[in-house]
Amino acid sequence: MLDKRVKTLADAVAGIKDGAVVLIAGFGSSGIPVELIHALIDQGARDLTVVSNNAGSGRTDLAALLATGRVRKLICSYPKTSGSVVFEELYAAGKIELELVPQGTLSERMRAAGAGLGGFYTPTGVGTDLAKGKEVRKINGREYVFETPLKGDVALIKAERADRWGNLVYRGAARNFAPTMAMAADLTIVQAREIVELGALDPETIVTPGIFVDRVVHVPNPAAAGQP
Amino acid sequence: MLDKRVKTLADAVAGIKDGAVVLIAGFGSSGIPVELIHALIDQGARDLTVVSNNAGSGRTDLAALLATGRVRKLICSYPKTSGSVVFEELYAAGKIELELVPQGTLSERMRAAGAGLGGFYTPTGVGTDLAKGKEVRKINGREYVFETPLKGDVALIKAERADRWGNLVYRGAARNFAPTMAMAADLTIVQAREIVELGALDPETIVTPGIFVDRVVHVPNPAAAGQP
Amino acid sequence: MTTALSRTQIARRAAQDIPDGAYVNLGIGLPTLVANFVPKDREVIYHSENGILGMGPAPAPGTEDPDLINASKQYVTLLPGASIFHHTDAFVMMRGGHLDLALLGAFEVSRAGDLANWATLDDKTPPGVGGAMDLAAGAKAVWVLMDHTTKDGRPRIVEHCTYPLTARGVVKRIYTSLAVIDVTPDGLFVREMAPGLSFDDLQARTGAPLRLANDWRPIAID
Amino acid sequence: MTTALSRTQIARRAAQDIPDGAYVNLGIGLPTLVANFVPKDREVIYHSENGILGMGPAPAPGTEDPDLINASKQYVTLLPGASIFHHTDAFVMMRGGHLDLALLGAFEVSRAGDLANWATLDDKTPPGVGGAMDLAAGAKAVWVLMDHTTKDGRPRIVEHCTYPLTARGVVKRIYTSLAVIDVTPDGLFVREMAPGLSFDDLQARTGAPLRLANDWRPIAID
Repeated sequence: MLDKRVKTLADAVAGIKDGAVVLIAGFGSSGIPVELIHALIDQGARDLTVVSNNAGSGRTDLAALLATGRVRKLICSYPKTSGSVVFEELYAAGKIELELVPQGTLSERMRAAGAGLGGFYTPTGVGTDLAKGKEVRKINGREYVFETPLKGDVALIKAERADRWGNLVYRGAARNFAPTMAMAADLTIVQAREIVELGALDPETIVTPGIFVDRVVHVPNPAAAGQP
Repeated sequence: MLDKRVKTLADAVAGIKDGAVVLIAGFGSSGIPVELIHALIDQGARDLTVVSNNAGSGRTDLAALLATGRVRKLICSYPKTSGSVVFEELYAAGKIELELVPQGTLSERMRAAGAGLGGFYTPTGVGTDLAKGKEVRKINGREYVFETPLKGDVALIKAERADRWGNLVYRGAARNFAPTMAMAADLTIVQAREIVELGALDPETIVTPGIFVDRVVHVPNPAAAGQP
Repeated sequence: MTTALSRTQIARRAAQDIPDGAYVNLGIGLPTLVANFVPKDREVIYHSENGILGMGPAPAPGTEDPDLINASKQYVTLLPGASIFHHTDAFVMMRGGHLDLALLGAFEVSRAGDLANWATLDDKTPPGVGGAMDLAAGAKAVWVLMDHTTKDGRPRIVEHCTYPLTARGVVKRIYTSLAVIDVTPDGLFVREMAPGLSFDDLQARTGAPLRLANDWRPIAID
Repeated sequence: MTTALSRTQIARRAAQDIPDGAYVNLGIGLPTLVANFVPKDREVIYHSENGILGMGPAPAPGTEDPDLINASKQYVTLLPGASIFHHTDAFVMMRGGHLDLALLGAFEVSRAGDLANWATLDDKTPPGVGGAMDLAAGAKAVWVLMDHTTKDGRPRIVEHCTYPLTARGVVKRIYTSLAVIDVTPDGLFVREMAPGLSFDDLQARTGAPLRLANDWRPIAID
């Protein structure tokens, strides 16, 4: 029987290794897997590379993970959302490396990893500081920058509903990066507000098919992200 | 007011030019926009390049379009579905050009066009006859073939339900190539079995957002594809 | 005596030019004000990079949904006809030329339409690019809304940008506190000027050569 | 006296090795038979390139749905837990290494695991590749099911493929009418042989050198 449910948050994050690349879904405070991030903090893996659109705000969840000093590098499009105080302190002190990636390129690079592609050419960033050192190629008269896949060892995802096969639906725009990150990581871990019987989700409205999911843990009352 | 509905099939295909690249959705006989194809036949555009997974079967729809002699070239992954008699006759007589593309590459090339990318590297086809003459690049120790975007001037799509903004949902696996083709063409034309009020489709279960759609025509009782 | 447009007036002016049925992305800051002033008889579909098409006005107090926010992380609502999709598809729309218009703020715009709107020259704070480059590279047309000069009077319309570039040659039109200017292969054409402003005055506050359109007119301000 | 396995028996044998909970794509022809023989206590999730995960058995006559078909264009059903997605995502699964197993038919397999299963050498009929190359390049493991030799007795397991390649070095295991063979960096290891067959007999019908595994055994046929 295919059953991706695990009993506890500790089971959900078990085995994440030092040095792992961890994709963390969410945009602003929407879709952040707060409980999984805190479980990762408790789990203790260090020397992490975190891929996330923002750098956390307040003192909880992503900011709390950064504050542990266990994140070596952040790959991110916009680390300066209001309240990103923890990141700003670390950055000013030179205690964290930042790879700044245009948001669409960040998302597309993860998709390329999930899709088994070797890379792609994007018009985004041509002629800018963020394309420095990258291959530029003219295709049909337009310049494009070459970008490589960005694969995760782990993805942490927040979903609204899941079944035991790992099929997922999300809530509103909390969907954001989750479907792409789910396909881009070797180990995709999901916290779901509700776990439903197999067959309860309409096959045509499943957003993330279970094939992209490895573990599901039930978190019925998820905390809001970005708390002080 | 944004209203993409048109009254007739003739209005739906109006303006398609000679020499156009026409993306036609469907897989086997599922999801084929039969009525739009026949409207295109009546409209009369010639010297067309058609992109479709199969080459039609029987004597109707795609096979009927091919039989008019107005298709110069077919870009396709599998033109030999049982009953593809019209294509086989034309091919044997040297009356149609065939560009054979692996199915996933076909779909990904159209996606790249829709996504504004300049091309991508895929492991599919490396070392095979279908990669002959194409750039091969080793990335992280694995070989990949360079593939370019495949853009349509027109896409013909069959949907189950649509609203006046062009939002679409499909029926079962009739979805297949439609969402990708919708984003890959300059002019995306949809035949929908049902047209519903704006707001009747759940925002979270819309499969093709209306931004990818240009015209919607109501075809309440679509014919089955591949008839004799 | 010249009356420069307020930020609200710049937004109001730009709003008049958004066509009925357009797909539009509004950048952070000044551009977000535009939605308030689009004529009511036009149906404009607003896009947000986090996966929303068809955003409506801000929710009534007490009805905010933390999972319905825009790129500025402000609460939004959904209009009938709205759709939700994932981030990668949101950027397919942006990069792939599906948006009719991106209205963006800027530090500088060059004569050639180069856009600088993502990074200051301040090294102390971390840089952040978000979706600015994707939007600038991919929208069918980019319009910039900004004050005509910096607070200390230096031009923002320049021969070459001094701030880090967002994209080259993408800006089609500039709405400033003093003028409406088209960026064309033949140069910067002034279509409208603030009431009371002379062309020479405008040129003096601009870092690149301007040309006055034959059919120029004063900006109509309510 | 050697009893070669029938096509059904090849499918039956391969079915025993599909792990519980595996994501599997079954190629056209012989592999499609496999689904009938997977032990009932295993939950296997079948994928179809046209956007279905979780296919169930064929529908009862009269209940066929033209919009629920597999890659062979045969009618299928959906199991509880099934999902529908578009073609591009279906191939993300295939190319991106998300499928545990692809069971494919073949014209030839080489000693190095090269697969030839898409094109004959016949120039008269149009070629068709479908999803064969994506699947071969992308599945975590490719198993081939085929007769051990052609109808006129020529080996299908060869030193180098003579048919056009589908992908290089991808086949991990071969189930034939005569043997179960692992493709390894150290060569082709015979794990099982048809009852009554000698290793020399098997080698004589094979176009590449075989090695007999120490723990080889006769294929168990019901």
